[in-house]
Amino acid sequence: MTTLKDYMGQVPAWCPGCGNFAIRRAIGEALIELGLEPWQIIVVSGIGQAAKLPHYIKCNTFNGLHGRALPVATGIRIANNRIPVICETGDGDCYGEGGNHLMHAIRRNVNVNVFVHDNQIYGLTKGQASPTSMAGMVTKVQPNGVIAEMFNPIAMAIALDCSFVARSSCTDAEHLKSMFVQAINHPGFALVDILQPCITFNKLNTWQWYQERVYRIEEDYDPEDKVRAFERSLEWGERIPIGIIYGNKRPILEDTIPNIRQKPLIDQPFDRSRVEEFISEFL
Amino acid sequence: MTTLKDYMGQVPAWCPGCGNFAIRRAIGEALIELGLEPWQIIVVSGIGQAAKLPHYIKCNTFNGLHGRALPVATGIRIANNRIPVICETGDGDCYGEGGNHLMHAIRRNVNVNVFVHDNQIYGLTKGQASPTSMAGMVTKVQPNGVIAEMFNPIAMAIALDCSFVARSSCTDAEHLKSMFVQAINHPGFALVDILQPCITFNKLNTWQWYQERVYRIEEDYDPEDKVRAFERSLEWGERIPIGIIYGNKRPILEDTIPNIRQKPLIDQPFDRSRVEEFISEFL
Amino acid sequence: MIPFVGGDFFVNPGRLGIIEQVVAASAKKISIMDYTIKIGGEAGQGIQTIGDTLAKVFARSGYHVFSHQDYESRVRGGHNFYQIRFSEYPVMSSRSGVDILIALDKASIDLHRGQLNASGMIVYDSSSLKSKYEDAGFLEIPLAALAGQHGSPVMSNTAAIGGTLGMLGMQIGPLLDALEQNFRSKGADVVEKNQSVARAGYEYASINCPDCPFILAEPGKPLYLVRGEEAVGLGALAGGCRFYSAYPMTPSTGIMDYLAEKSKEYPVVVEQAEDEISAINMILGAAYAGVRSMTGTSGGGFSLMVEGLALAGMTETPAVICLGMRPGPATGFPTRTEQGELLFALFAGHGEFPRVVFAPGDPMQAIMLTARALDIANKYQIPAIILTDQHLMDSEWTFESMSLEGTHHTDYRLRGEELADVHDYRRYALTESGVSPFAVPGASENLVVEDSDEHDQDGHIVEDAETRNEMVRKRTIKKLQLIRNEIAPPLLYGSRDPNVILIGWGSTYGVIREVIDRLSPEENIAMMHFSQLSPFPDLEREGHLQLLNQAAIAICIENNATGQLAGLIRAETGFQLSARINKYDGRCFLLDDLLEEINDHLERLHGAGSRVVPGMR
Amino acid sequence: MIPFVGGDFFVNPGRLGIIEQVVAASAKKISIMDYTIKIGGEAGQGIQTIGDTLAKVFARSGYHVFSHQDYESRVRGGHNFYQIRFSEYPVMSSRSGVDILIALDKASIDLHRGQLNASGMIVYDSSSLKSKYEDAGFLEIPLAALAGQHGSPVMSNTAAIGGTLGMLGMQIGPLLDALEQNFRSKGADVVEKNQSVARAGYEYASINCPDCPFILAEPGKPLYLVRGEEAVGLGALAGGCRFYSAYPMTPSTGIMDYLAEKSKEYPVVVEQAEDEISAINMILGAAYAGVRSMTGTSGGGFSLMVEGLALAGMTETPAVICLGMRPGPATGFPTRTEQGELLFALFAGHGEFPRVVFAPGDPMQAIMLTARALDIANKYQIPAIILTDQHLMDSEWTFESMSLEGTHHTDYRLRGEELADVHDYRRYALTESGVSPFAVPGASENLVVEDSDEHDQDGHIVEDAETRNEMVRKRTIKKLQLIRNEIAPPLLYGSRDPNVILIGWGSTYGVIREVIDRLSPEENIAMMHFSQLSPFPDLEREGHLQLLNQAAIAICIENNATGQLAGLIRAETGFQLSARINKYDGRCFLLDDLLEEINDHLERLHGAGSRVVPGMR
Ligand SMILES: Cc1ncc(C[n+]2csc(CCOP(=O)(O)OP(=O)(O)O)c2C)c(N)n1
Ligand SMILES: Cc1ncc(C[n+]2csc(CCOP(=O)(O)OP(=O)(O)O)c2C)c(N)n1
Ligand code: SF4
Ligand code: SF4
Ligand SMILES: [Mg+2]
Ligand SMILES: [Mg+2]
Repeated sequence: MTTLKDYMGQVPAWCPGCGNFAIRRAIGEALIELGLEPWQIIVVSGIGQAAKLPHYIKCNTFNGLHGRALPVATGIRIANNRIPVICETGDGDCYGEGGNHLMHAIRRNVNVNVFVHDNQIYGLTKGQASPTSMAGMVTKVQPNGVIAEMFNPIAMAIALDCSFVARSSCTDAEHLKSMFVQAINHPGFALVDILQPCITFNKLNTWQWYQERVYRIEEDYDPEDKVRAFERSLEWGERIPIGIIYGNKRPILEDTIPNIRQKPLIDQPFDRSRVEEFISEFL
Repeated sequence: MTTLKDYMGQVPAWCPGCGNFAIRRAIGEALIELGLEPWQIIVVSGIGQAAKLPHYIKCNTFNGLHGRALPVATGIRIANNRIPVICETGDGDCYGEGGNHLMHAIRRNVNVNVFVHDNQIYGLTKGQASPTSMAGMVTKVQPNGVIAEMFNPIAMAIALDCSFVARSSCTDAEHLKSMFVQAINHPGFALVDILQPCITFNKLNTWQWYQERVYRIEEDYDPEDKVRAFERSLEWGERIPIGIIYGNKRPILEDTIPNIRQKPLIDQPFDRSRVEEFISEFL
Repeated sequence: MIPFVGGDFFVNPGRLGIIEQVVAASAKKISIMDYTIKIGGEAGQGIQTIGDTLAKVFARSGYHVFSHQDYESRVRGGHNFYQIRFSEYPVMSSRSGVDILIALDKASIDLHRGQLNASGMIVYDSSSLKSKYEDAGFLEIPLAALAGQHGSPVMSNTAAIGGTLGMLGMQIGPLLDALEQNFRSKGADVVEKNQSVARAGYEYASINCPDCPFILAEPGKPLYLVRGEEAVGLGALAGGCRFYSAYPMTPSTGIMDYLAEKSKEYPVVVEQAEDEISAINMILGAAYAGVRSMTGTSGGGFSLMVEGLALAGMTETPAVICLGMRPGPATGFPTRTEQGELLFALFAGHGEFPRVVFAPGDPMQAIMLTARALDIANKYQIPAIILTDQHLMDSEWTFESMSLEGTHHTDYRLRGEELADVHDYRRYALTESGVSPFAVPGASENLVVEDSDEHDQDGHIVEDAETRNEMVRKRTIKKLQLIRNEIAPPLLYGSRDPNVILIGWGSTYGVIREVIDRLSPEENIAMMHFSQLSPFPDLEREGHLQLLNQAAIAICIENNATGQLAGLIRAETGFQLSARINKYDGRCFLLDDLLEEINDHLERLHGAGSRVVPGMR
Repeated sequence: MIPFVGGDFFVNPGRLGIIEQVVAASAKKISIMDYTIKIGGEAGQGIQTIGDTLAKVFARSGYHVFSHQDYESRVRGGHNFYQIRFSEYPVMSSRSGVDILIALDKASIDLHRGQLNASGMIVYDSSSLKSKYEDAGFLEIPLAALAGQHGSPVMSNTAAIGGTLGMLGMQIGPLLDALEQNFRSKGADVVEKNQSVARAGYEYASINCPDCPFILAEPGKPLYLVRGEEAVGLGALAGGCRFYSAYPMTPSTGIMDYLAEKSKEYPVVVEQAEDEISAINMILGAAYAGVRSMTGTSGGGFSLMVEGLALAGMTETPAVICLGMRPGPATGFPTRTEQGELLFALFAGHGEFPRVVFAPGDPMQAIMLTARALDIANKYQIPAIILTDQHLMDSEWTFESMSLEGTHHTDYRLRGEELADVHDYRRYALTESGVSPFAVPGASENLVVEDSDEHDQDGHIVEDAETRNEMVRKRTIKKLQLIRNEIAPPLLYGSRDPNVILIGWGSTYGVIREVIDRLSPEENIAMMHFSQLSPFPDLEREGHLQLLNQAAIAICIENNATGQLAGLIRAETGFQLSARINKYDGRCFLLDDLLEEINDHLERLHGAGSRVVPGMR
């Protein structure tokens, strides 16, 4: 049996006390629960503290460019639609630099699981505002405080009809794991926005701040009601719901591409004679 | 008095019968109604059929790169927050290549008016699917029909708390003009998604198709109710509402930047002695 | 001076047989058929259908064809033209004179009548042009009326095609076949109507143009007709490409169209990306997962891909990018041609990493070099760039034979049982050659870790200087050495011991070659054509540099303003070319114009009165 | 051989006075103070605070300082260090030997004790390192305990700073002043506590290190202490920059931090963009609207800006980009240094357009050249690139005087009344020089139309060849000629008639210069330093090429693997450099190591036993 230890990779370069440790652990536990061994998954990431995660668990990894994990993940899924793909990304990586890819990956409904370590700050580059930083937060680059409205990933994902939209929090380890398991089990694009304390740079949204606000959404909540889900997505402040906020059963990209429906591309051998047939078309 | 003729620029290179002509006319009329002369506005555009518009009306123009009109417009507004700025863009330009800028310009609430000529197709490059192409549409590049879910700009803009979100249609010239006037009068980011027939490449969403579906939203509709607006944004198919779907009164970017609140940057003369003062800090 | 073809210097694959024929004809100095048809009109008037059909009919009739297109960035209106040259001998460039001008609008007459050759004809329909021309050289055909009578008013272009064949005195059979093929999917009625309209046009012209002066050569064995964009597409498939992701951009969109069409019957997946950044990252993802992948774009899109190019370099992920150049900077002339991005392609991307840059000269080279780019990219796990332009992408060439021989497909991946036997896999294992085994993730218990940071052999982030040094040596220095060996020297064509050398790269291949044909053997002249530009070929190994040093004049001909190849040759060899011909108006070189310019140089070289009268035609 | 300074060849602005001093000292061969302090520990332990404070205290005491930083891409843990060298004469590079190692963790001792000079000392606190060292050369200071006793336990770094000054036998006054300044905003209590902790550390070291061997020069007039990133920021303001938009990326973020801080009191607006594409397009928008603008990034972000760079070229919109290089490709070593993007910067962007590329060698040049880049960009309406790297961005240098003299600010815009008098304004008017008047939109009834397509004089889309030719000549060919005249030839330093020439560019300026100081006058040697790289300077005009031709050996020293400047020199002049020294491990050149390498070359040149013993220190 695979144990958590089998999943542990390099020694993390994160700050002691960082929320990322809880995420790492929950991912390991989720994969064990799913019965997936390290070689049976691919973890794609961009650049940032979050994006270092694949070095710290054992897995197949493509650690690419800042903001560009999703297209890489999409390419992987088209090449090989049998292997589960997870993206580990940050709020800057996914909602800032990579925002356009998020929009369109959701539209495609490619079967990729995106776990956003949302610490509401740029951690790796030492504390500039991210799209999810709350208005008014003062940083070196925003000496007058953040002006732009805080980005609401849940609301946007619902607006784009994302097939699985969840929020979780580092303050609730059990919940984190359960969201990961459900996201991976879900066929289609799954977004899990994870509230993650950055103890070094985000002095506003701390462990305590999240702890005091976060609550699990009601058991009987119906995530298929889009308008109610949207309404719920607006809840932020005194109380912040975690759980699956929205979901649907749209067809996934991989199932709608005829050439990979039967067999992954990677398993279809090259046959030059089939290409040679096209030559006669030029005559 | 400025007349429509004063506004007409180069001879358009659009196909006769294209919906863009209606947009051009309505913009001219709106500017006249607003009492703005050609030199008193700046029109920014990207690349596409829509994006050629500034050559066809008289105005100050920055016709930049595909997808990148919004950052240019933002830069202009920061440099000179006294001049109204309009972006003329297409569905590919604004929602495809430029999607990330749209998200963040909305968040900033920069006072820019974005008029999206949404013909649900890539016109200039001869008929590939755009983000707003309806599922199933067959093109040369999508021989099996469009797979991804149609992008809903209205829903997304609401989710991002855009301060002015409207839909209009080339089939209703009066309405078009009125949306333009209201958008320009609105302080803050204004998105007007314009249903625009592309008679050459989009054989699905034709003049008739829009005509049969489009209706003006009720007079007593309250665009400030975000959840109801979201619900309304989902209406697409047999009936398509046009009008101001959502709006709010968030503070605009330009008013929150202390250095330009009193006086536009462009009017603040350079004074080397003020820079020289900083030298002593190095001692 | 015996024109030199083949032999040691002739290194590129392809058109050997054809060259011999041309030279033979050139030597015999016989007058041979060489006609140019220009179809002019507005965008949306169906110029391309007429041109495509005529080119196909000529090729089917065994005539060699070269066509090029000149169009604006708009969908209706403006002024476009399609120019077809055909001959019984290979042609590979466009000429300035026109023999038949098919004028679909008045502007075409105003703009192009000056180009008419002495006995050239202008075909038009006064009912649509709202003008009548009584001068000699005009043939009015009531295209719309004939179409209305014999089929339907929308078929007047078919009447024009028929009329053209009638003027030429060609057989109509190949056209009827072509129409049958074109319209088969629209039903028998449409086919028949088009055929009768074609016949009507044909007969009208035959009867009404008694002094049409055209003398055709004997038809021959059908030839293959290939357009540059299709050639890149076919080469991609031949090189094993199974995934193509791109964002539409002229002049590369045709590759995507070709592959999307093929995806209906062949296991290749085409995905239109939301932007070019996504496109290149998608293909890197697919390549990492083990599938050969490619993208295509033009300069603006390539600019956006540059970060991804560096990612391919760092992660050692194979990637092929077709860069179809158009005149820049920025949006520039979106539908026209230029060779302004050679140095950009060579140095694009942050940090240092090896790449291969190929610039095919004709569609056959495009097939071969695209396939080869995929092979080399996968063999060495590096990015490769196919550097081409609107001119080649939109041009058609004919070939007597066509096959994929000469393309290679080796599966370099470590997979299946071979991989299962490995237990200590390291993605970036340090090897003698610098190339590490390339395993497929998920195919065994081995983990495949790729990283954009500097990394150790396992693919994990490092910070130390030693590992960095090792990895730079592996990734950049060693591989570069290996790849250098894969690069063929430039193609030489013409005199073995030339006094004058014409230098070019990429799509100017055809026009420069024809200049050589025309100036030999009166002038001791040769072409040096570069189609493999990075790593830069060794010009000393096979004596190229010596030739340059010995020649009285070496002229670098480029479709750009700054002479980028000339600069590159100097950077790589120290050799300073004696002259440059640069064209940067967005149009391709025309054979006759280039001949003039070369003649100016020859005159300066030999003294007044030394202009060479082209040997034939 | 008289070392040559100043005069005809000495063309760059800046440090003339200082050079004379160094040379004088060098000539006198007196032993001068030259100490190196290294502070090592984990990220987050406050290494930078210690380093910054010490550097400031030294500079205030009139000592010349050079500092550089070596850190990892993480926020806590790992291993970082900060190295400060100080002397009574100008220093401009780091050395390999260390005089005082402040070890905040055990790793620092393990990694760096080998670098200790003969009489060097290691300072540590056994309570935090959980280790005690009894060997000679260790000075244990109970930093935490002293801090706890005299202030608060978090102030142990202040104790370390005090201790260091105690070991050196310096006055404590400047430190107390610095602490007062650092902590003023936190209240008198914090200031006082820090001061007493500093005093406690100082006294402890004074008493407990009787054999601390350091002999200090007399303190002098306070010197200016400037870090590269601040210099670019100040230069930006001096050049009139009023809008800076960027996306955070090491090592350029410091520029944004500096300007954001200044925006509190000075009318400059700093906007953090959502990505680099947005950043460059924002500054183009602001520049079009009439405000001088700038952005900064590193290689990956620059890759994303490349399309915008071409847009600046086509629209003739002034733009300045600071490209802070780090080792690539891709993410590479995010916090380290390299000079791997020279050719990329030179040729980035699709299509052909002129640009200016400046690579400052020290902070003073960074100020001057950044201001100059803004001026030239606005004068000619072109993009300009400041090409620098992590090494310069994070290094501190001292200067005896500092002013903005030599920077220019001319308002090239057509605006106000001047503009109001114009009635036929055309944004791209064809002028003799190629530069069109640059009007501000909205400031008059004139319309200002900029276009990324090929355009006419009014800025509207065209398709014709003639206009294209005119615009290419205006935009690219004519302007390039003009800008060429603005470019200063490389700086020469050392012998007037050198037998050995060391060539470098950008941030290697300091270390190469110090090598020259050390090898002169025993060796007939000079430096040729390039800080203006595009358009490439004319090396013939002032005899540079002749010097190269006459020298026995010309060595190109670059912080990259492929020798990019060496290639560029060959491309531009045909001259092939005789040797190259390349370092690509992500670290800067250290003076002593480079001296060794040069000596190896000298030995090969002159024969065994000819190593030059550095003239001083
Ligand atoms: C193209 C590019 N731009 C900028 C950077 C610098 N960069 C690295 S990580 C990062 C932001 C990280 O923020 P986030 O994604 O929220 O991750 P976190 O560190 O907070 O987990 C930035 C700006 C980069 N590596 N590449
Ligand atoms: C970076 C880049 N990629 C691609 C293109 C090619 N291109 C020009 S317009 C366009 C799409 C136009 O679609 P849309 O924005 O919907 O405008 P429309 O023509 O339909 O009005 C594309 C892909 C380009 N100019 N630049
Ligand atoms: S900086 Fe913040 S996000 Fe990064 S490792 Fe430290 S605590 Fe975590
Ligand atoms: S292609 Fe479509 S959008 Fe473009 S001008 Fe023609 S009708 Fe209009
Ligand atoms: Mg973050
Ligand atoms: Mg469109």
